[in-house]
Amino acid sequence: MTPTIDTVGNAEQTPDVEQPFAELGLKDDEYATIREILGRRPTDTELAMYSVMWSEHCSYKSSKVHLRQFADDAPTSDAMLVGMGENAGVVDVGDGLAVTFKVESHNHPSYVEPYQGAATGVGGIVRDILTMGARPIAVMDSLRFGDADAPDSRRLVPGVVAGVGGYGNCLGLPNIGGEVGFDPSYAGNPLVNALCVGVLPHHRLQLAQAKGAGNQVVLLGAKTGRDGIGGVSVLASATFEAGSETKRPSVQVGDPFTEKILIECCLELFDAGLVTGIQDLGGAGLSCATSETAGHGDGGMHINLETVPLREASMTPIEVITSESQERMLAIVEPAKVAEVLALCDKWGVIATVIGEVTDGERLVITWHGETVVDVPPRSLADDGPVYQRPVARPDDEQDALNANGSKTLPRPTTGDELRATLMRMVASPELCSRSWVTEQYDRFVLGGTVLATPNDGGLVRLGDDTTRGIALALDGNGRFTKLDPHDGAQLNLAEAYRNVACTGATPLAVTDCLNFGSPEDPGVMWQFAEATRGLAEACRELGTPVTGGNVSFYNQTGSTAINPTPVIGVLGVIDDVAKRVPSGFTAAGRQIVLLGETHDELDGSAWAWVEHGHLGGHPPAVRLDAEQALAGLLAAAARDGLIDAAHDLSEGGLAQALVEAALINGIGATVALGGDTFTALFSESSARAIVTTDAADALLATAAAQGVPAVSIGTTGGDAIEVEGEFAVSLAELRVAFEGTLPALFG
Amino acid sequence: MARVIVDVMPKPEILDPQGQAIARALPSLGFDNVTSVRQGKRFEIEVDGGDPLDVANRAAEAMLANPVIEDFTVRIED
Amino acid sequence: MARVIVDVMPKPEILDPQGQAIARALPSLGFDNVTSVRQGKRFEIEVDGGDPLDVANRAAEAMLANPVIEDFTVRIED
Amino acid sequence: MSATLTVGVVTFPGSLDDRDAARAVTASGATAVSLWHGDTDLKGVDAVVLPGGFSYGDYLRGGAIARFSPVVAEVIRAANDGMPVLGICNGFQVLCEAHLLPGALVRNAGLRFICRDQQLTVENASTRWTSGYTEGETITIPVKHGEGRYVATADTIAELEAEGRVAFRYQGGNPNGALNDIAGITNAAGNVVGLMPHPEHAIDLLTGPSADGLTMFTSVLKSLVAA
Ligand SMILES: Nc1ncnc2c1ncn2[C@@H]1O[C@H](COP(=O)(O)OP(=O)(O)O)[C@@H](O)[C@H]1O
Ligand SMILES: [Mg+2]
Repeated sequence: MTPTIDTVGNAEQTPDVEQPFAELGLKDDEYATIREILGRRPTDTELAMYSVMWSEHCSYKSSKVHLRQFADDAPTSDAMLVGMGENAGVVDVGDGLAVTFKVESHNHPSYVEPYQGAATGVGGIVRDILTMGARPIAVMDSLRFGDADAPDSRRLVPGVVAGVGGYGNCLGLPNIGGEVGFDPSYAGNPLVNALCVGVLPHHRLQLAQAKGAGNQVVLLGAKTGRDGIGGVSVLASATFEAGSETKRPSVQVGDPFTEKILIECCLELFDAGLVTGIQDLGGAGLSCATSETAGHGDGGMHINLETVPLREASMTPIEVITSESQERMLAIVEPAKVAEVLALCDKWGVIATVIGEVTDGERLVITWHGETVVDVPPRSLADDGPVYQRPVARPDDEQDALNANGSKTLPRPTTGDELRATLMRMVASPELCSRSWVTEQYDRFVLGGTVLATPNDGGLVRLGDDTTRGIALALDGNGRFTKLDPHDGAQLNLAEAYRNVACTGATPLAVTDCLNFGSPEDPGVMWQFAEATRGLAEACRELGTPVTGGNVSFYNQTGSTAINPTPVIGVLGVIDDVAKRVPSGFTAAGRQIVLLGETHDELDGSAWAWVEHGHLGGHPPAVRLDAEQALAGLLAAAARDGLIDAAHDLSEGGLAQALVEAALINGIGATVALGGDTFTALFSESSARAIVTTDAADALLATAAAQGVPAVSIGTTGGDAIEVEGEFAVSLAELRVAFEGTLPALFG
Repeated sequence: MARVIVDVMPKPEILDPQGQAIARALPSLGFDNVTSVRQGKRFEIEVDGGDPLDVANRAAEAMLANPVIEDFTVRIED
Repeated sequence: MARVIVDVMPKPEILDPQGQAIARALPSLGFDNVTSVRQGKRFEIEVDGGDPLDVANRAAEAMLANPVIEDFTVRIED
Repeated sequence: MSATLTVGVVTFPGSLDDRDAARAVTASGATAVSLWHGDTDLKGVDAVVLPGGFSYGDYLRGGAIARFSPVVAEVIRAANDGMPVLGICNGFQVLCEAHLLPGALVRNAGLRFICRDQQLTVENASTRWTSGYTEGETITIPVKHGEGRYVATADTIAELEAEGRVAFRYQGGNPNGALNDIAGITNAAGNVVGLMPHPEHAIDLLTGPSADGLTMFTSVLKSLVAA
């Protein structure tokens, strides 16, 4: 770093200075474009800003052309108040209330430092929700690691889980669900996706805009330090390589206490009508927040960068503008309201500093002790970054071989004893075992609105003390189905989350997604991505649930091997009366168990094939979106009319797993009679299915028939075992030991 | 048998929310002249056999400190 | 400006689950000759004015240590 | 008549369950009054709840900084004059740090945060906050904490046991390694009670595992009416 500051004047006078654009991740033509935009070479500070803002993570340069389908093909929905393009989508849920939710990745930081990576992942998504004017009311997390017994997992799992819990618990947000997966494809590249949901009265909606010349730009929250400088471009926009440790930016450390008071303080600012625009500081820090708010405003912006409160006085302008220090927000405030804003921040103990103002020019100008170090059109940073139509090519040989290698030839259990032994191994496998070792580390009670959380299919929270209205959420991904068929797999992931929400009694309304893939520079990976987004957009249209926002995480691979393509899908639903919610566990003995949906011999990509044979191949189960919709309609009606007292969706592990889970929750067993091939009935993973329990079987079966949902009574609840008539029985006590012992044995 | 002290502190450039929380609270108790606080960990470990300093160094690296965010020093107790 | 170190350790009669967990885990990493580990806290505080040792002593007594479960020592950094 | 009774709920920066505690107060029939950590008077309330959360981040020790706030000075004064005070989780930690209750709460034996539905035995049903229970009764209340292991000197433990000052004991598994399975204790006068479990999260079956926690809030109301 040169001690003298590279100013705009200097850049004009020294056009030929060599600049390290390639080291900063910019391509030759991207650098040329920057020179063209500016009509000169960029200053060091400008170059740093372009490099982070045009990184894959911030600019979506490889994914933009595919993500467009989510908006272009979106189903028309009256509920959508703010669609894609803002920090998070906003959905009307009635009674003057709106809900905003989004899922985001923090994969690479969590590999470097599991606790802090996961913690700051939660912190970041919570600020995105706060930015919309919403009070965050719950979080969820979707985690994937290498094999459960791999040494890497021993380091990562406890750290990541403690980090998700540590931040969310200290922030006072209930964790209402999520998922944990293990697969060797995530070894060396875990997935840590966090979701946050918030609620706001319509009138409190905030936008990330800097409007009105003369309005002041106020930085709120933590002091700026050298955290994660270049983190976005370095960590999230490149593949990990052995020995790249030295390039790693300094780790961001989360301070949930500061975030908690920042949330309370911002909500008071919003309620008092004191801000005209607000933006969180996440990836790319001030570079992103200033250029996005200015770019979406009606003028320019001037920032006096030296006024930013620093943790270390020796920081350079580049470090200040690209730092990713956590727990900061940028507010746009009318001059007459600045004093009030500062006083309110003082009450909460939040540091607040005027660092600049909105101008009537069209430039984002940043000065450092009076010297101009940045003078650029803000949209060129925020919106007009490069857009790539990356080569897309189906890797025919590999993919054909994978699809040809179905599970039909794998030996199947036939006798009752074999079926029983299979069941016992499967429920004890890391794939299917109880997640309570994880979820016990998360507070699910705080805020007092949690109606359903772990181990139910979906989370469900009441929206306030004075309403019966609630929202349900589920977060699902299945990288194996998507590996077998990215298009259908993505649809199945959506279908599963949709079905999980429906099982709570809520009606699915909208979608968020986090698309975790390998390198976009690999045409095979881009094919997976193109197929998955196409499948998702189609299915969203058919199910009438628009994508409201999300996140893309590329470069998830170790060396040249990409992870299984893993779109993680969040579905939001609404329920008018939370008292009508339907839990997953059997609630009483003597109830009829009704299986909804059709079961086919569909075991390719199943938990059975993986756990019992380490096999992945063939074609995933058929996608049945019409059936999913009919099932969801039936579940909502049955919940509303009080026809069912438990509902559990059938997915990984099939009917067998669903019965075990539903029985163990309240220790109520079941006896079932399964016609036809017992193995298929127990372990197939056909989509669009659920089990429900009822004491009004006739009414339920009639309603199902009327709505075109196949329904058959398969047995009754009760006793302290699961018995499959004519095949085997296993006590709940034995099942519980197998189901609950695995993760504690692995992780302490 | 030797007793070794391992001091583990957050790296200087890493945010130290613990220390900051204390530094903010002390003035209200009348400790105006405390200008900064950093909080770390102290381990007292007993080593029986081997080169105690070397053992402690390796243990610190492997487990007691998180080298991504912390520095440590090792010394025989005096 | 003086830098004072405050070391806070769990009282000998108080169980130290963190230290014990580390002591249990170290052998699996090959550290057989570590026979005991105790974990405490270390504070580095900067004092500007007053008698630094006295200030640190009072801060430790009032806040940094809990006398029910912890002992502390205070010293100027050497 | 109980509508005129007021129960203060203190909010420290970092308090999390303050709204929940206020909701439980309201559900019990009293009026909840919010008290701010910087308040220097208790606004005439009849009882005080110190709620759960992570006051000031609790980076040093749970409750270590909160105990020095102006409002806690007032709570100490009032408690010594006999006002009912309930400390839940972080509030229990504050009461111990403030020496209104003996002992301390340290890191869970398992070294992890733990959140689960917990069975408790009511050991003392004669305090201001437990009179609605019967001695020996089993109740189910959620726990959720990382530093909830109750410790004290052997003398203190012996004294608590001898005087019947253990208010609640963990049953069916001790979640944190607390000495003698202690989940909550009372002062000698029975007006100050602290416990790690969260009664405010067990006030109805929709959002909690039971409604057993509500009794703590109705108990204090009855005792106030009687007083
Ligand atoms: N997979 C996706 N599906 C839909 N929208 C997406 C997806 N990925 C990103 N987006 C949208 O693109 C915009 C920019 O995303 P992002 O950079 O993650 O926002 P932020 O800067 O707030 O973190 C957001 O509106 C986000 O919702
Ligand atoms: Mg954002």
